[in-house]
Amino acid sequence: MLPDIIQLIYLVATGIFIVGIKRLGSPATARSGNQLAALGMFIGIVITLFDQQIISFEYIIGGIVLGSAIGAFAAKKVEMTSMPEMVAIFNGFGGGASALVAWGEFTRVADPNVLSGQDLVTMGLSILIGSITFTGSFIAFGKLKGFISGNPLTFPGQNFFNAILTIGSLGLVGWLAFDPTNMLVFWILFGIALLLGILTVLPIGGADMPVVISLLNSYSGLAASMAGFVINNNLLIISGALVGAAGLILTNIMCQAMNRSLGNVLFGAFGGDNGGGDGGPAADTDKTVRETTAQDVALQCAYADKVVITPGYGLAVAQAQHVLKEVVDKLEKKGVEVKYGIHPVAGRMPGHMNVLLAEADVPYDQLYDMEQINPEFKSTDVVLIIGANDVVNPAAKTTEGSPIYGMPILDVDEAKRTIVFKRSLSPGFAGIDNALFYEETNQMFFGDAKDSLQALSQALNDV
Amino acid sequence: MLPDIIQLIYLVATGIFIVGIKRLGSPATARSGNQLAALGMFIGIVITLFDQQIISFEYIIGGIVLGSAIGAFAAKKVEMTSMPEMVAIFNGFGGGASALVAWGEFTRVADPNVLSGQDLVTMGLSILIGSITFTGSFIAFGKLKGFISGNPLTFPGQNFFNAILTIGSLGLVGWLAFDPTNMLVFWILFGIALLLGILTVLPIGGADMPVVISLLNSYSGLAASMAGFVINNNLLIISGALVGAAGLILTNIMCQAMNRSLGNVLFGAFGGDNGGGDGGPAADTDKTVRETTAQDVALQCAYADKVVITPGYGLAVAQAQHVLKEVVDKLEKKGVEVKYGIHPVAGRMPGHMNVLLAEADVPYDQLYDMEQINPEFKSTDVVLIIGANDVVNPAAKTTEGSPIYGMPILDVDEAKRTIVFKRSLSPGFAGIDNALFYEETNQMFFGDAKDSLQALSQALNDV
Amino acid sequence: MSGLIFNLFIFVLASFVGFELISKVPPTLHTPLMSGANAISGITIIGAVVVAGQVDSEFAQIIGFLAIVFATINVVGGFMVTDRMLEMFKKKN
Amino acid sequence: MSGLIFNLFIFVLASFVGFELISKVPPTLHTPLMSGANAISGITIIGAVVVAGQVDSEFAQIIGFLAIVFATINVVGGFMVTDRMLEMFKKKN
Ligand SMILES: NC(=O)c1ccc[n+]([C@@H]2O[C@H](COP(=O)([O-])OP(=O)(O)OC[C@H]3O[C@@H](n4cnc5c(N)ncnc54)[C@H](OP(=O)(O)O)[C@@H]3O)[C@@H](O)[C@H]2O)c1
Ligand SMILES: NC(=O)c1ccc[n+]([C@@H]2O[C@H](COP(=O)([O-])OP(=O)(O)OC[C@H]3O[C@@H](n4cnc5c(N)ncnc54)[C@H](OP(=O)(O)O)[C@@H]3O)[C@@H](O)[C@H]2O)c1
Repeated sequence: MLPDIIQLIYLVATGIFIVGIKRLGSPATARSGNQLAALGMFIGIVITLFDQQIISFEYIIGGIVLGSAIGAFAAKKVEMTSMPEMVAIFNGFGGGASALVAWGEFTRVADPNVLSGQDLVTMGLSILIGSITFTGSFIAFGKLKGFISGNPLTFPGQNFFNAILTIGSLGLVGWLAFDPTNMLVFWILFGIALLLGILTVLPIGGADMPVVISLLNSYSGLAASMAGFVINNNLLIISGALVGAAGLILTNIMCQAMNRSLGNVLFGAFGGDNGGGDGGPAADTDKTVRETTAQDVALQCAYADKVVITPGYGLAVAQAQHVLKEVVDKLEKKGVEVKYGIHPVAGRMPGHMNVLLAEADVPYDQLYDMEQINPEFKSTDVVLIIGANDVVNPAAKTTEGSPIYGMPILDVDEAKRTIVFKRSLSPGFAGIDNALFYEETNQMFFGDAKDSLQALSQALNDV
Repeated sequence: MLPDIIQLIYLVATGIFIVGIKRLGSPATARSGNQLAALGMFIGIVITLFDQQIISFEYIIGGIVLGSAIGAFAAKKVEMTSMPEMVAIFNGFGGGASALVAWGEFTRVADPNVLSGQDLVTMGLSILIGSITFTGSFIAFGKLKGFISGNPLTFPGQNFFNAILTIGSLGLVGWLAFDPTNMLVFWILFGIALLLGILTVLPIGGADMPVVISLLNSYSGLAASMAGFVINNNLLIISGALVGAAGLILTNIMCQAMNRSLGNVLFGAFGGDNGGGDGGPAADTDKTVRETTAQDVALQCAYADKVVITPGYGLAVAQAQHVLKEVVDKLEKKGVEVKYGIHPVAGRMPGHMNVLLAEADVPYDQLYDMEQINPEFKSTDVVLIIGANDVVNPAAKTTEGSPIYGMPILDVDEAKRTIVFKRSLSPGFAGIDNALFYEETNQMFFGDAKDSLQALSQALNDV
Repeated sequence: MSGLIFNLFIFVLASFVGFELISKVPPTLHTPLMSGANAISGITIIGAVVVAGQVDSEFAQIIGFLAIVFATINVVGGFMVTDRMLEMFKKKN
Repeated sequence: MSGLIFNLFIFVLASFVGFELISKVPPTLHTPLMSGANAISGITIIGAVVVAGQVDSEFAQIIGFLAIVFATINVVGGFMVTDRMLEMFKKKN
């Protein structure tokens, strides 16, 4: 097959990727978008096998079989709530692969002096970015899984030290371009890059990992694009750039939703542990809260016209999505109008609640964005706040200087009644007390969300 | 200067164009977007002068000076309401230039046989598309200016004939690629292309010209892109493709807003004359309308809490925008809340009303889109419908089979009172009667919009 | 890889950019956008400059001259008219 | 025109496409999108195939093999996991 034909088919694959990513942007088409992207990838791989440079196939077949088995196994086994970890680890492998491609290409040529300066620079960058992605992703994985403490691990002067390392590694990339036979430079560059991945992610709090993963995802796209420069492959350059840019924008959107800058996420050593509730400053004991029971909540809901449910991270911890759906079904059968109000950063990853509720078969047109649901609270009788805390904390509006000040929140206090389902008065992710709990119109339903909802479901039978 | 450096600067210009077009998409940044695009163009032109192929400069300087003078003069003199004509004619020149570039390049090489097949194909396409744009744009201009009848000029079998010509011309492009020394083929291709531009636009009604211009705009981008293939120039290819794609999408958006398909616009021979009112089926005489006077309208408005103004094509015909603003100012001084509700296809070009009202210094945040204003009619006391007809015609909702059936309209009938300013009961662009005129809550204020508004303004002084 | 392939790649990618850029523009801006895009399509002036600036054929040069005049009208007129239109879009202060 | 310039052009254009594509995605889809984009970044498998398929250096082949394994995990796992996530997004019927 002629190279020109390969290129044309690459162009087709490019188009498929673009359409695929576009379709990933809307709920109705997202699945087909993902499948299209997979098709583009398949075409790209198959057509590359016709490249004249490719002579030996054993390693290729072996590698693909082994990789597919591992990837498919992991994808099948992972639980829905461990998605962020899984994405992190896959992403790390992708970045690692890009670094390896550059390394392999470097090793292939017997005399690196034949490589042009620009080839060497892109090689160096590919190794640098790929390696950072590799180790960084694994640290993120470890933090999410709890293998590594979720707390920001810092030491004095850390940001300064990391900055020095970054500049140093870029210097080494330049050095390598002038002195490509110096393997010491090569190895030091490799080592520093791997170290940088670790050192830049360690100081970031476990709960900020989704943002970090999205950023690393962007890096791995960039690394792939650089690998494309190295082996002069259009498809690689383009799809890498697509993903690189898309990841960057996505990272930005995620930061915006939390009302924080990317810089604050990366260097702020914010957001300690990953789970809410265990520890944190004690709640203000002067004020009083009103406790309630399953029977009482059941009564209030059953006789309401409109109930809104605002879930948060606790729903995921308690794995209470199925019971919640059960409760909602019962309420709807009683003629109550029920809507879900989803805050953009509820949970620990963007769309966390959506994924969770989708798992319990809640149709997505019952889920309302913050902008859509906020005007409705005025006409709402009861709001059930299930394991959410920061996203309904009025401090975001009232308390200047609070870590969440300025973040848009769900205006649940406008409803006639709010009921908070959580285990204690301890704070959530941002580590701050919540004045909502002490409001006149608020009631607390203490306990694990799953247990509480089960009790509520039971109680609803008797209303 | 090295070609590589030229290319890099081209890349910068490309980026500037993209950012410029992006900024054109939002009111707050549109002007700077246009200026950015002009800057990109300037950089592109200047840097091209360093191309090694360019040896002689007299023709270049002469052409630029002459062209600038004509362009600047035309742009300064044109009235705001003649914008569509102006854009049409500029666009025609652009398309013509692309065809000329291809022709010039063809003539330059002493022996066309040295040209590769692909060069010849792109040359042929550039001539074809460029020429269609050229003559088509001038016909559109003529129709809008009234030099050519605005009515669809058709003859039996026209669409079929045009289809044959199109296929024939594509065939000639292919022929030329195989037999480039045959000047007869070349000239026939040129001739047919020019003819096609005329024949495809003539059968389209004058009022559909904005859509046609947008489509021709897309063509001229495509022609520029093809010219870029001919002379192997990245910047030309990219900016041409950008504009080609943008124009196509824009055309589509415009058709959608009228609830018609592009095919219907191009081949439907729809929408006769360009002005509303002169002629058309006589109004249904069985039903009665309620007439009103300036004094009465002044009273109703002055004591209203909220007035919405929905302008239409008649406002442009009457050039009544300034008086309208005067009336609104007086009402606001009296403490009345006034909003403008702008239907996306009110007038005869997209954004027609916006441009018109902007000319009269109406701030754009007082203008509301259809989606924004529709929910507000319920709480509106008086709607002043100034020279609008189709965009408030309930037939779009009720009368299946009506030419506007399915088009979203302004729900003015939900307001307490509507007052229509127009000269007669004759229909608007779509040529159909309007049941709104006979509604209980409606009143007609007959007369030229400018005169009527002047009278109203007068009357407001005495309230 | 041949030049044509390269040209095709950038053509396709630029088309995608064009599509995406415009997909969400409010109707208010359709006419200025149309006019602005029209001005940009005058970029063909670059081609005209190349044709008019070579010395292989005098006749081609004259065609190139005409092309420059046409394209410049489009560019200069287009940008100016767009600017005039947009100048009027002011925010309530 | 050199290959690097070509590569830069497509890199820049593709980046613009990427930026524009994502700018208006609802939060619901952030996680699937992240995961889908991550799978696409496994395209580096193409580079791995090229490195593993040459015969200039056995050692490079082994590195290439490892790169293939890594990249395939990313691609296969990534697409499958995304599909699993999206499978659950159903419209109320
Ligand atoms: N979505 C994202 O992409 C993302 C990423 C990074 C960070 N964040 C941050 O995460 C926070 C999200 O807010 P949120 O309101 O969803 O969560 P949150 O503020 O972290 O609060 C979660 C609450 O759930 C409760 N909880 C934990 N386990 C529970 C269980 N088994 N049963 C019942 N309740 C339980 C905890 O209280 P108890 O211990 O008293 O039960 C805790 O207060 C925001 O600050 C956001 O900025 C979000
Ligand atoms: N905006 C676009 O891009 C575009 C492009 C092509 C087609 N269109 C079509 O154009 C129509 C636009 O609707 P529209 O409601 O704005 O206009 P319309 O339906 O065409 O009605 C305009 C009305 O203005 C009145 N009029 C004319 N001159 C007047 C004057 N001097 N003083 C007072 N009234 C005057 C006419 O009635 P009298 O004769 O009784 O005064 C006429 O009924 C739609 O059908 C749309 O599809 C729009």
